[in-house]
Amino acid sequence: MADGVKITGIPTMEELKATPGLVSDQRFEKSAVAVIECVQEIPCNPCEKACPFGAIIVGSPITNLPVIDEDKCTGCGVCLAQCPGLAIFRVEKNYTDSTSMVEFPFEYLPLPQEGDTVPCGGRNGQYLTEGKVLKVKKTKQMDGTTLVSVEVPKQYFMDVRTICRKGGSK
Amino acid sequence: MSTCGAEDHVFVCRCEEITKEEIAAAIADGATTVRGIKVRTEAGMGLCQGRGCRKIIQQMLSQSGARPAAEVLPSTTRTPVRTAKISEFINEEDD
Amino acid sequence: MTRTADVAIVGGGVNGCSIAYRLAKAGKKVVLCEKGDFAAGATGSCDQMVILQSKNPGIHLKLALDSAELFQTLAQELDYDIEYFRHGGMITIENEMEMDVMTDFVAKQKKIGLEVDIISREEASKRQRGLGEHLLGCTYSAQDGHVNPFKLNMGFAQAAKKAGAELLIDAEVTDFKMAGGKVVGIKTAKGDVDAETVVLAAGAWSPLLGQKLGMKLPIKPRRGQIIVSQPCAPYIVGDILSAQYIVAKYHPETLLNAKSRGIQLGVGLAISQTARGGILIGATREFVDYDVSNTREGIREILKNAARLMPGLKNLNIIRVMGGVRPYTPDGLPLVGCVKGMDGLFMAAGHEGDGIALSAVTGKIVAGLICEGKAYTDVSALDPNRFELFAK
Amino acid sequence: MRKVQAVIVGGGPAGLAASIEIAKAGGKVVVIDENGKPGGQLFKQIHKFFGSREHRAGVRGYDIGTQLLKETEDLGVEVLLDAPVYGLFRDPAGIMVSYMKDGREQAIIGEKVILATGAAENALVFPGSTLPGVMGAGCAQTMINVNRVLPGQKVIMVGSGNVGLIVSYQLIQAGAEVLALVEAAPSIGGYGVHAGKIRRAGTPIYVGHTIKRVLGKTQVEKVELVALDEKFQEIPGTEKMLEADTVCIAVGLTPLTELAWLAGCEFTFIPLLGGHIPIHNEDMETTVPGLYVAGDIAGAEEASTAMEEGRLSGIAAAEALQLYTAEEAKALKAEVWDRMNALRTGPFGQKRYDAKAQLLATAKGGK
Amino acid sequence: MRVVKHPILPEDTKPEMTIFFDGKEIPAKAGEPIASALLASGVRIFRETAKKGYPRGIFCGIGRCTDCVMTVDGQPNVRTCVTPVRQGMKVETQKGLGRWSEKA
Repeated sequence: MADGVKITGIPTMEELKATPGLVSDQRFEKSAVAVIECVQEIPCNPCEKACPFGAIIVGSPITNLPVIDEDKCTGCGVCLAQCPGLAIFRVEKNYTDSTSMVEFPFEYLPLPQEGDTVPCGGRNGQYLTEGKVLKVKKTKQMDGTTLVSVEVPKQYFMDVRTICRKGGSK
Repeated sequence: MSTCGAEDHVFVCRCEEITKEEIAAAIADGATTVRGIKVRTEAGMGLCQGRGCRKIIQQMLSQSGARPAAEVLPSTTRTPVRTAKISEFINEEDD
Repeated sequence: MTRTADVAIVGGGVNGCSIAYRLAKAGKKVVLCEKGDFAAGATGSCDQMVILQSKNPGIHLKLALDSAELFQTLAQELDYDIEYFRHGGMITIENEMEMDVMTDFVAKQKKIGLEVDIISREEASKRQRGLGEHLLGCTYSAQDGHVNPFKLNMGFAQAAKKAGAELLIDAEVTDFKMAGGKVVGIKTAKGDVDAETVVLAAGAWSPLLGQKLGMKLPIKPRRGQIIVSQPCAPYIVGDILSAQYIVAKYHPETLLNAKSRGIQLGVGLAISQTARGGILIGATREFVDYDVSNTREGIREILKNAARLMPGLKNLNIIRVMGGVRPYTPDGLPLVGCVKGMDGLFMAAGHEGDGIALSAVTGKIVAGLICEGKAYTDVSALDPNRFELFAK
Repeated sequence: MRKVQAVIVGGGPAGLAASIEIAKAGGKVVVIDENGKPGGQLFKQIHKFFGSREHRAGVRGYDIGTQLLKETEDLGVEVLLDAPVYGLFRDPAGIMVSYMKDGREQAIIGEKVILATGAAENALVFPGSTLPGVMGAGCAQTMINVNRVLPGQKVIMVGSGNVGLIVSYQLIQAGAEVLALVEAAPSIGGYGVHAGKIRRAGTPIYVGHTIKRVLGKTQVEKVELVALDEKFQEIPGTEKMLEADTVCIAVGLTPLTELAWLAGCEFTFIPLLGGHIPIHNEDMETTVPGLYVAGDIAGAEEASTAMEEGRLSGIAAAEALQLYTAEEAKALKAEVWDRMNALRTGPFGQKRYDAKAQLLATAKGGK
Repeated sequence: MRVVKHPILPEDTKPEMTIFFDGKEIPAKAGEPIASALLASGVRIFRETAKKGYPRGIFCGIGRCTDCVMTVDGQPNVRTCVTPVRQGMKVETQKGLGRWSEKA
């Protein structure tokens, strides 16, 4: 079975690693950081303007893939709600010794409550693990896009990307 | 309750209920244009005036080899491109 | 590739195909060449009437009566549902002048054998809803009817094929083949056809082809714009014409002083409803060369006219306006017969608004003249040589 | 009869953008639209747009629509609503645009006329495709986002272009379940990030598949999918039956070109842009002098390019009306081209760029 | 079914009204097309075709395909996807070509 974003709609780890939107393994160890899962050259650059620290560069032409500067990125997460593709996530690998924090845009109802335990899913929506909802951010600036952060077992920091929905079976 | 039967048909012209088989038969009879299909089957003569089926018929014609796709034109476009009531035309105000 | 035939026919309209059918049935080897597809010219943009009442008493009406007789059994003969219905027809009369013309017209028609009468407005309203209150009355004939022009054309075409004729579409005739001052065939986009006789049945386009033979045919394209309504439940019972149309057609001199723009555009009411439910509302009669586009003025005048005569139509939605040219001749009669000084050429064109109604009989006449040298009836009035055909 | 400098048919993104440019230049412009609300399809686009940040990327479509409307209002653009245009006719003074309004047929002459009539969704036929519950994806999108009604609960989407992907996502947002998205081609047509959204929501995407048939007594009850080989032939034995009540079709758009045909425009055939397209030059002017096209009618793309094309046609019409000097117009047009070219780069945009270039070459070379 | 709560869109505050579908009262929202009011009440079959009597519903949603036509206040062939509701409007399943009324 062929793989890859063009076939499945899901970028493979190889595709992700080949983009300039993914920071180094070392950077993940340090602190929270943005993970830009944008693997196709589409005409789009709101992420560049969103970043208050100039850590994301698209440049010209605007079809360039966004380049993340892992030193400048503070992991603030402002870019998440600005990406029209909902393709930027915030990950803090070492949230605790055994858990990671993953934050993702979430544009569905009902919204979870802080403290809830929710089924967390991967890029294909399939159930991976239970997670604890840390924060539910919704500001006017984010224009309807809610950011949800969950605490999940550390092994899933590069896998959990959403809360499972009706369609995603446990 | 039995099925109504619609699931057994492939309707190309939804208005006049003309099937894919009937269009194919018209092509086999020599039609090479959308108009030729219309003359033989009445597809495209209904309420929507071919707006729904035109493109499918164009595709069937080009796929049959009757003409290259670029040369399969829609049938002549005529006014009104939107339906209009007769009463709307006969106001006496002459502008 | 060169084909050989007894008869080559130019034009795949309703008359060309009717002729092809009759000739093939009579045992002739026939090749018909059509520049586009069947029913592409006037046949494809006409009203659908096989109406007798509109025909001038004389040869015109006689032929229409004969044609109508043939229509009665034509579906059976062609083994094709041509949707011919004899629902009767009416001609609306709005004023005293029209009443005078129609009274005279009807009297003459009766003598030729048409069952036609003038009925009162009340009687007319019993037959048809929605008529204008101001009408003085109508003529009525039970013999009028209509037919689906597409189906009629295809019915003739399919029957001609079955009888052995070869019908070529996308085969535009580009020139004639000559030998010893005689027409011996045609050149087409799909190859040459050598033939003893070439029948020119190209309707309004015939004069363009005639030019290639140095002929100046008296046929002129005359545009008719016709409006089509949305398909609706049966409403129009038979076929309806206005006396205005008759007056315009046979007494054009009365129009010279007309102030109405509609009358200047030759608008005459012609209403009938198709088997699919669409109501056809005609039509203009305009000389604008081969321009088949629609005009805002034409549409408005047709509809104003229709709504005056039949206010019941006002609430109807229209979905299409057709435009086509019909082959006008100065005396209102087609040109059917051999051409003097142009051996091998046979004319069958110039039916103007009667192409559909006369199609059944046209095939029969042409086949008679070509196969036996004479038609079933005297058609000398249609002889093309009544006109000066060659430019001097 | 009323006569104005410019008449624009269609008040969607292209038409409104064009009207804004002409009004900015000081021209009298009338926009005619058949709908009760202007904005065209913008008001059902509730997702954030792509493109460059300076030009409203990251802003939701309906908000862009609201901004455009405000601009037209501020500039005093006259917008006639509930006014379907039924025909174009020749007139010595310009082009006569005839329409219905307030139960009366009316006409207005534009010295310049811009057609911004948009596009319509392509249909797809299969056994059962006329059963209630089978509908265009755009139709479903209007229902959920504008009318706030779910057309069904369990949906199968056909077509993986951006429309199919976005509407699937929005159906899920509105509370429907999208059971599957099927695509006949061997790969996904639209943006991966759009596909990613519905995958995360649990919707499977079947490339190399199509609908074999839809079953139902009087409306959609079951949908049978089947795999296709590389020649798009069904592979027997691969059928699977899903219980669904709705099928949405998103298999491309066809430009709404009827008025351009009526006007006598010359056409060229470019399948990538939706089929027969009125030939137009760099000013968006067709082969009929004074008649312009903009947006999907000039080749189906998306709202961002439609707005840029609208601007371009508006600037060009203003120039032709002598509201701008050639130099002023040149500078303004260059800005638009820069943005438009940017939207037409990359693996997705390049093909459209090439197709548009081919179109322009056709315009230059005659036929 | 109505989409009452939506993650992106604000609450729908269009005023309510009533229309009649085949004689039965159903709720509608001011300004919405007839088709949308019907779908909201679970009505998906809008007409029966003229030749075969097959059911049809909304298809194109932009007034183009005419598949959704119904008889509205006595007039057949009204495109319900683009015709807004009016208080008290009478909407009927159209059988075939429907019955055409001379009165507006």
